[in-house]
Amino acid sequence: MLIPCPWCGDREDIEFKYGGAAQIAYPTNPDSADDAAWARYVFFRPNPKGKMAERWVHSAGCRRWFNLGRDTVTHEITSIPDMGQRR
Amino acid sequence: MAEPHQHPEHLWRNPEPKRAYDVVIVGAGGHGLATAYYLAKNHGITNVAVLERGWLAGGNVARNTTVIRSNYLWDESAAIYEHSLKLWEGLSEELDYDILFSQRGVLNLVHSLGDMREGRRRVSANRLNGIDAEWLTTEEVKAFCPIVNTSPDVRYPVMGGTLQRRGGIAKHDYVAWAFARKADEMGVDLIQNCEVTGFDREGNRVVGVQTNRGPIAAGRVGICAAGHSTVLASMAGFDLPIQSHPLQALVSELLEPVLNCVVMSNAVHVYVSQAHKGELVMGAGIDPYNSYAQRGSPHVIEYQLAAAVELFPIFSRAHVVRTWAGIVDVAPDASPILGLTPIENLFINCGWGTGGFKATPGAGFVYAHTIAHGQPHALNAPFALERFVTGALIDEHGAAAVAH
Amino acid sequence: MSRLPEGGRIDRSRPIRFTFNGHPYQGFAGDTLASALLANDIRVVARSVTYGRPRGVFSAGSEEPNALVQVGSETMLRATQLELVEGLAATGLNGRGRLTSDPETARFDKIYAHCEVLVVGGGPPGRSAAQSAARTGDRVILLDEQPLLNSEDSDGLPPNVRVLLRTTAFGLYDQNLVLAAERRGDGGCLWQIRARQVVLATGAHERPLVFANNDRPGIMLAGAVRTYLNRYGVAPGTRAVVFTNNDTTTPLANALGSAGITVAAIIDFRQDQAIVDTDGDDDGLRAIRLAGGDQVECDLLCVSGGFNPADHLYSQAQGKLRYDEQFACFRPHGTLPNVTVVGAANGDFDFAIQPCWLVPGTNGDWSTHFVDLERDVTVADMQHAVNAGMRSVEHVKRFTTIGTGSDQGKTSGINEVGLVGTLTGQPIGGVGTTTYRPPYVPVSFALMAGRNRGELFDPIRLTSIHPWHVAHGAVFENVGQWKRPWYFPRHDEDMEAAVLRECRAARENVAVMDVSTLGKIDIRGPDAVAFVNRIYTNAFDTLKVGFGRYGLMCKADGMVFDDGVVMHLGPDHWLATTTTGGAAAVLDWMEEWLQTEWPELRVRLTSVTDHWSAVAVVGPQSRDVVRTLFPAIAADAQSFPFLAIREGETGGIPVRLHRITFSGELAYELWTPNWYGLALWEAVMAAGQPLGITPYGTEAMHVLRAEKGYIICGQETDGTVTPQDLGMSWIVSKKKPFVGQRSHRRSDTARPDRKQLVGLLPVDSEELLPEGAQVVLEENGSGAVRMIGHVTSSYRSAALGRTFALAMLQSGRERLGTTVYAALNGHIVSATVTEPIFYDKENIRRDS
Amino acid sequence: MIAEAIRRSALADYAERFTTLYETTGGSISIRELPFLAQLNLRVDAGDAAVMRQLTDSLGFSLPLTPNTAAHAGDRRALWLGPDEWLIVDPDDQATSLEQALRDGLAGVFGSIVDVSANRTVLEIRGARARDLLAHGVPIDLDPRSFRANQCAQTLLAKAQVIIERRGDEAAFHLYVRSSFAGYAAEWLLDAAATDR
Repeated sequence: MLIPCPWCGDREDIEFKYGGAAQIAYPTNPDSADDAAWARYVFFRPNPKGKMAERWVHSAGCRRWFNLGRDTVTHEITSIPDMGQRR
Repeated sequence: MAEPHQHPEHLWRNPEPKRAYDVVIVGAGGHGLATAYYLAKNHGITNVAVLERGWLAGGNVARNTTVIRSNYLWDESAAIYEHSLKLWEGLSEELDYDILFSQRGVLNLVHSLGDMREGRRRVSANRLNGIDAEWLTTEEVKAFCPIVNTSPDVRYPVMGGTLQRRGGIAKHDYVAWAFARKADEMGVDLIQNCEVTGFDREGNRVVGVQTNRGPIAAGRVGICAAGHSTVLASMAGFDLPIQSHPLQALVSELLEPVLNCVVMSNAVHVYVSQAHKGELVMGAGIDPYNSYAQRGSPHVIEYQLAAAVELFPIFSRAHVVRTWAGIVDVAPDASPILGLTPIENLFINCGWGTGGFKATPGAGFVYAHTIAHGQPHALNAPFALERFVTGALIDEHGAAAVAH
Repeated sequence: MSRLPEGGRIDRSRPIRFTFNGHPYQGFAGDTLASALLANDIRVVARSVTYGRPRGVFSAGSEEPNALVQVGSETMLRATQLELVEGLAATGLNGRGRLTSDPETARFDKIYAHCEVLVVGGGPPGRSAAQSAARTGDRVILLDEQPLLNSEDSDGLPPNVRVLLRTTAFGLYDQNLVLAAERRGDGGCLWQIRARQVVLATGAHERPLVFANNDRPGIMLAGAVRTYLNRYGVAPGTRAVVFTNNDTTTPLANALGSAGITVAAIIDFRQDQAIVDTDGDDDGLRAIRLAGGDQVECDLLCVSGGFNPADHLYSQAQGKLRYDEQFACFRPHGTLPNVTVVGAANGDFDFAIQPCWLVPGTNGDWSTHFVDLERDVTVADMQHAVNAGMRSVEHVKRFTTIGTGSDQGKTSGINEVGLVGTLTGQPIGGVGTTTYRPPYVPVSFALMAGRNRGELFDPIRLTSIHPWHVAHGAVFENVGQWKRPWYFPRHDEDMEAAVLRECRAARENVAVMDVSTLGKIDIRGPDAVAFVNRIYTNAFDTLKVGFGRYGLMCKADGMVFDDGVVMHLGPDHWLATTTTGGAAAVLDWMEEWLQTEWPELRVRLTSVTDHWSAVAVVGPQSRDVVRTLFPAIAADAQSFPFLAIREGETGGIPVRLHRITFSGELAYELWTPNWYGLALWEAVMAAGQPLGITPYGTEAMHVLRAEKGYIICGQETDGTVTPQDLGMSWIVSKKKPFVGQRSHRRSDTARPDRKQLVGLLPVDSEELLPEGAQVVLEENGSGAVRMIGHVTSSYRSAALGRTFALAMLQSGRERLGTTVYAALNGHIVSATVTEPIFYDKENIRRDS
Repeated sequence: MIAEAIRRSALADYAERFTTLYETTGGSISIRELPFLAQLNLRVDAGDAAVMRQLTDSLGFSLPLTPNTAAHAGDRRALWLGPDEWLIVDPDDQATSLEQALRDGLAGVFGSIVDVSANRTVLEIRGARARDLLAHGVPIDLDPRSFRANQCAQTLLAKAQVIIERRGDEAAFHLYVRSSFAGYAAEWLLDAAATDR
């Protein structure tokens, strides 16, 4: 795949590491989370068939994390609201 | 010259779906078909439909590299895979179909001191679990599989290996067809081109499914859809800690016999066997990103083949004739989820990652039990969805560093 | 000889000698092996894979299902694609390849290429697409699998069109990445081409007709016969019959006639004519039989059942195909982003055809109606599948193996679809095609591997001191990509003797080790301490500038991930060391938290692993070495205490000195910029020489640290171990939050009977427990008994004068003093459970 | 002055093989190690105009703000590595004055300056076939139309992370490779140069 780094432009996927689903917030107060809520944060991630908001890091390039929309069926890069953001 | 395989004259009917069944299995892959078979055979439940959105056995069971072994590290995994291997050992006879099960041995190569420690740990655990396992020196590796490059000059020299002689391969399609045929024979309806589009619930209880061929009522529903498990679970109203990734594999042309066993290497990232007709069947890595596309990045294949010729110089002029990808469902601890769901009468079997094929009979056996009794079998009890909350994970990452 | 007196694009002035199955023959430059064989009247080239039937050249291109040959170590080559070269020695195959263990001598290359427009296929539509794309000044690549472009005016292409011949595009991947294989002599080049636009001008494949005994040598695709006549000046027979269902074969009769070949009959299915069987002998076709019973003698049968657009690449990229009733073929339907399909590949045809999927024989037998020549599959096999209940073309493919040969079903795939439709009574369009998978043509493993073989298979990472290790006979261990000295044998010492000696030197005298491979991460900024506090389980607020502290980090699931010493080097300046194997993962981990979760922290991370070389000077005499090298530094225990850091210089080498230890001895780590690493090492060796300083490797390091009960991440831990399990609750802060903290409270993670780190002392002090051995409670525990844990580390200790081990045991800390068992080479070793510290529990030596 | 005897560059052993390569390729590929360059990693908030001005003053030129470009004044160069990160390169012996210049430029504002001089060594690859050679292992487009004068990129050479810089219009590339990977990169380049036609 060709991944559009917001800084370096389109680069081959071998230059990147995948960071899974984007927009997963760290629990504001882990101590007050019960085991089930904590498990949700640690282990459960969206796995959509279709449009996905996900994170990549340009590890062999500028080392920046960024968000990207990608269709998990066509591998087409799509736009998402916080495109380029880091979480 | 090989004779063509002797297949039975009849495999299955192609029935129209009925309005209602005691049990509906979603997904006619190897696991779904095995589950239907064991529901009928072990539990006398034959009013069963297996619904398949495409053609039966067309998902991962059609796309895997057919390795069978039970040499897993943790007791829980070893128990379920060994149960499966024991079933494999009688399966051709039981199903009256030659599934080309060949116990030619699965050799895991060791390339570092860490590998060696890990290998010995596994051999020791396997033996205490009653699973055959041997430690091989480099010389013994060479003797067992002469085409492995055991020269000290390679980048990551072979320092030994572990061997499960009872491990081997079987013909993936035939396995699925054999289960399908017997299930069909006992009255199970195998319904292809029938896509589940929703789940009917009364309160927290599932009572049927919606399909592109109309609603089908069901006493119990078992999801058995590998890479699509999260899609179905969210349709039913619950979440799974599962991610779907492409797992690529490839075959060569037909070749004269050259490889007598299954060889795997975590460090050099190879697993390969030679099918009975002569193709080299080889697994590549899992692409890191989520995907339902049944295709991956070509560099994964490049690395894979570089590793193959590094370990087997004789493969240099073999040719890749086909590459493909399955969609594997991977849980955080690289172990399956098999048991109850938060919804009554709805059951889940998923998360086999790269290990699903070898578990086919075993998983079908315990899943049928779970569905029939509404309670897990002792063998799948540890693989409950709750383990992610308690932290009682069954972490097979070490064993699953390479897909197999 | 069947070489025509003139014509063809061969160079008759350049005869080429070759052998086939050991017999010498001659052809011309410009021949393929197939054309040369035909020119030499060789009809039987190979045998079929299942039935051993004789088979001859069937096509003139990459779709060839029959003429498979071996040349040297390369197997399953298509005679139709093999350029004739002097001395070529080929042998026919029986449908299976033969691998040889000849060492690889050919070169395999790889090139990344970029262009605005890539045109696949050099026929007229491709050339015209390349011409027009080139007008804009864009970079255009035009590739074709033939050694020459077919067209007359390929010289007319502008210079911004790069033409790659002998090159087959075999895969079309996401965002227009095209992989192509270029044949270069015995080797080749893998092209990875990123193209903004891809034009597929891949043409079409002619398909055969399915009738009884349709596989005999002498039966060829009609278009291929024209190719042999026109391109190679070869007459593939003397008396020909044409069997067709379309009008593309019309010019063939003339071409055959002009070549002096008798046209014995033209059998046109559109006029209710059909061939129902053929006769022949071991050398191939002799006659055909017609529906009416007539027999026509012939040695060449030209068949055409229509054309299939070669849309393999398009389909690989998820392009959709739809059945076209007019031309009886599947053609592209819909669009793919930045891909266009032109010419025959797009189904832009102009011919009349009456589809013909099956010609019945005379006796109801379907077992010689071949559908897939390479896999030897007949209509009888397909009937079996359909009768058994199969309806899907994918099932029939898998049941019969149609289309799974190395020809990828180029001549059989669409006939299979037509036959499934015919046999099941479904419309062809509804049956659909099987999915095309890369590669379009077989690609050798060697080509894909390229130069990633042997030493270049994976990077070898070396420290600046490596040349010294080599010169001094070190035995190396691979640690990740690094080469590290494992031990330094003297004379004929074995490993055990060398390691015991190296350990003794570290415990009793002074020893030295290259520790440059440790990961090193520079951490700067006003919030650096806050950052370090969140990443590590322990607190760093109280660590003064000029000191280091050991730290442990967990993943979010609470399991130990990595460890190392963290240095406080100055105001807002820290430096974390990591394990050798964990360096990249830890930096990634830190960056991920910093950038995505804590962007408010004013902290910057820089990897400095390669900047620094590091030398560990270890042992009770190590202070003397430091004093010799750095007379200006007060090195006494009070002035330079444990965990303190000093800056120094010796002989012009700038050095940062750290009093840290991984052996439990008095020890120093000396860091210097990489350039000085070797000089520093040599300076240390020189300074220690009067004391008998001893270099040591990773094995002795492991023994020394285990004697002290220091863990190694990845050895004592395996991703399922918490700090508490390791008996390291002391390093887990209760006062501040850190990554993974919450997970330690989960019910299973907080269980008291988890596996815990303990020591094991074999009752027989000579017996060495195997690392990895599982531990049980029963002495006769060889059958299926409960395991309570496993040995993580096990060594012979010079200092203890015995063997010892570390283990992770369930409820281990409650078992201190008890006896447990483990199997060793078929017998049982008993061992006493102890605290996991065996040496200098009070840290007197460390702090001395 | 630093005594050369105590310094040793990562590719000290390769000089002869590089010379041979130059000869066997008829000068179409020239590889030369440029050892011991002063290299500093600079991290600073590019949005702080005041600091950027100060840095311009003390460096003698403005830090490049366009991704994947380099700026220079004389022999002192700055390569864009990230939106707040640059690699500042100076000739041998200049590390101290360079570091001082940067510290002056930062003037107490949050930023980081890390000496990474020995972290990477630099290979100069020039000649008619320089670009073709790199194309064997570098996935990015090095055509002068896309990779123009004074551009730089962090990317891969086979399996090694590298920085590639194109100085001016000359057909030369500067390849920055981490010290421990330098031998791998050199072996790889030599092998590729031998295969290339």
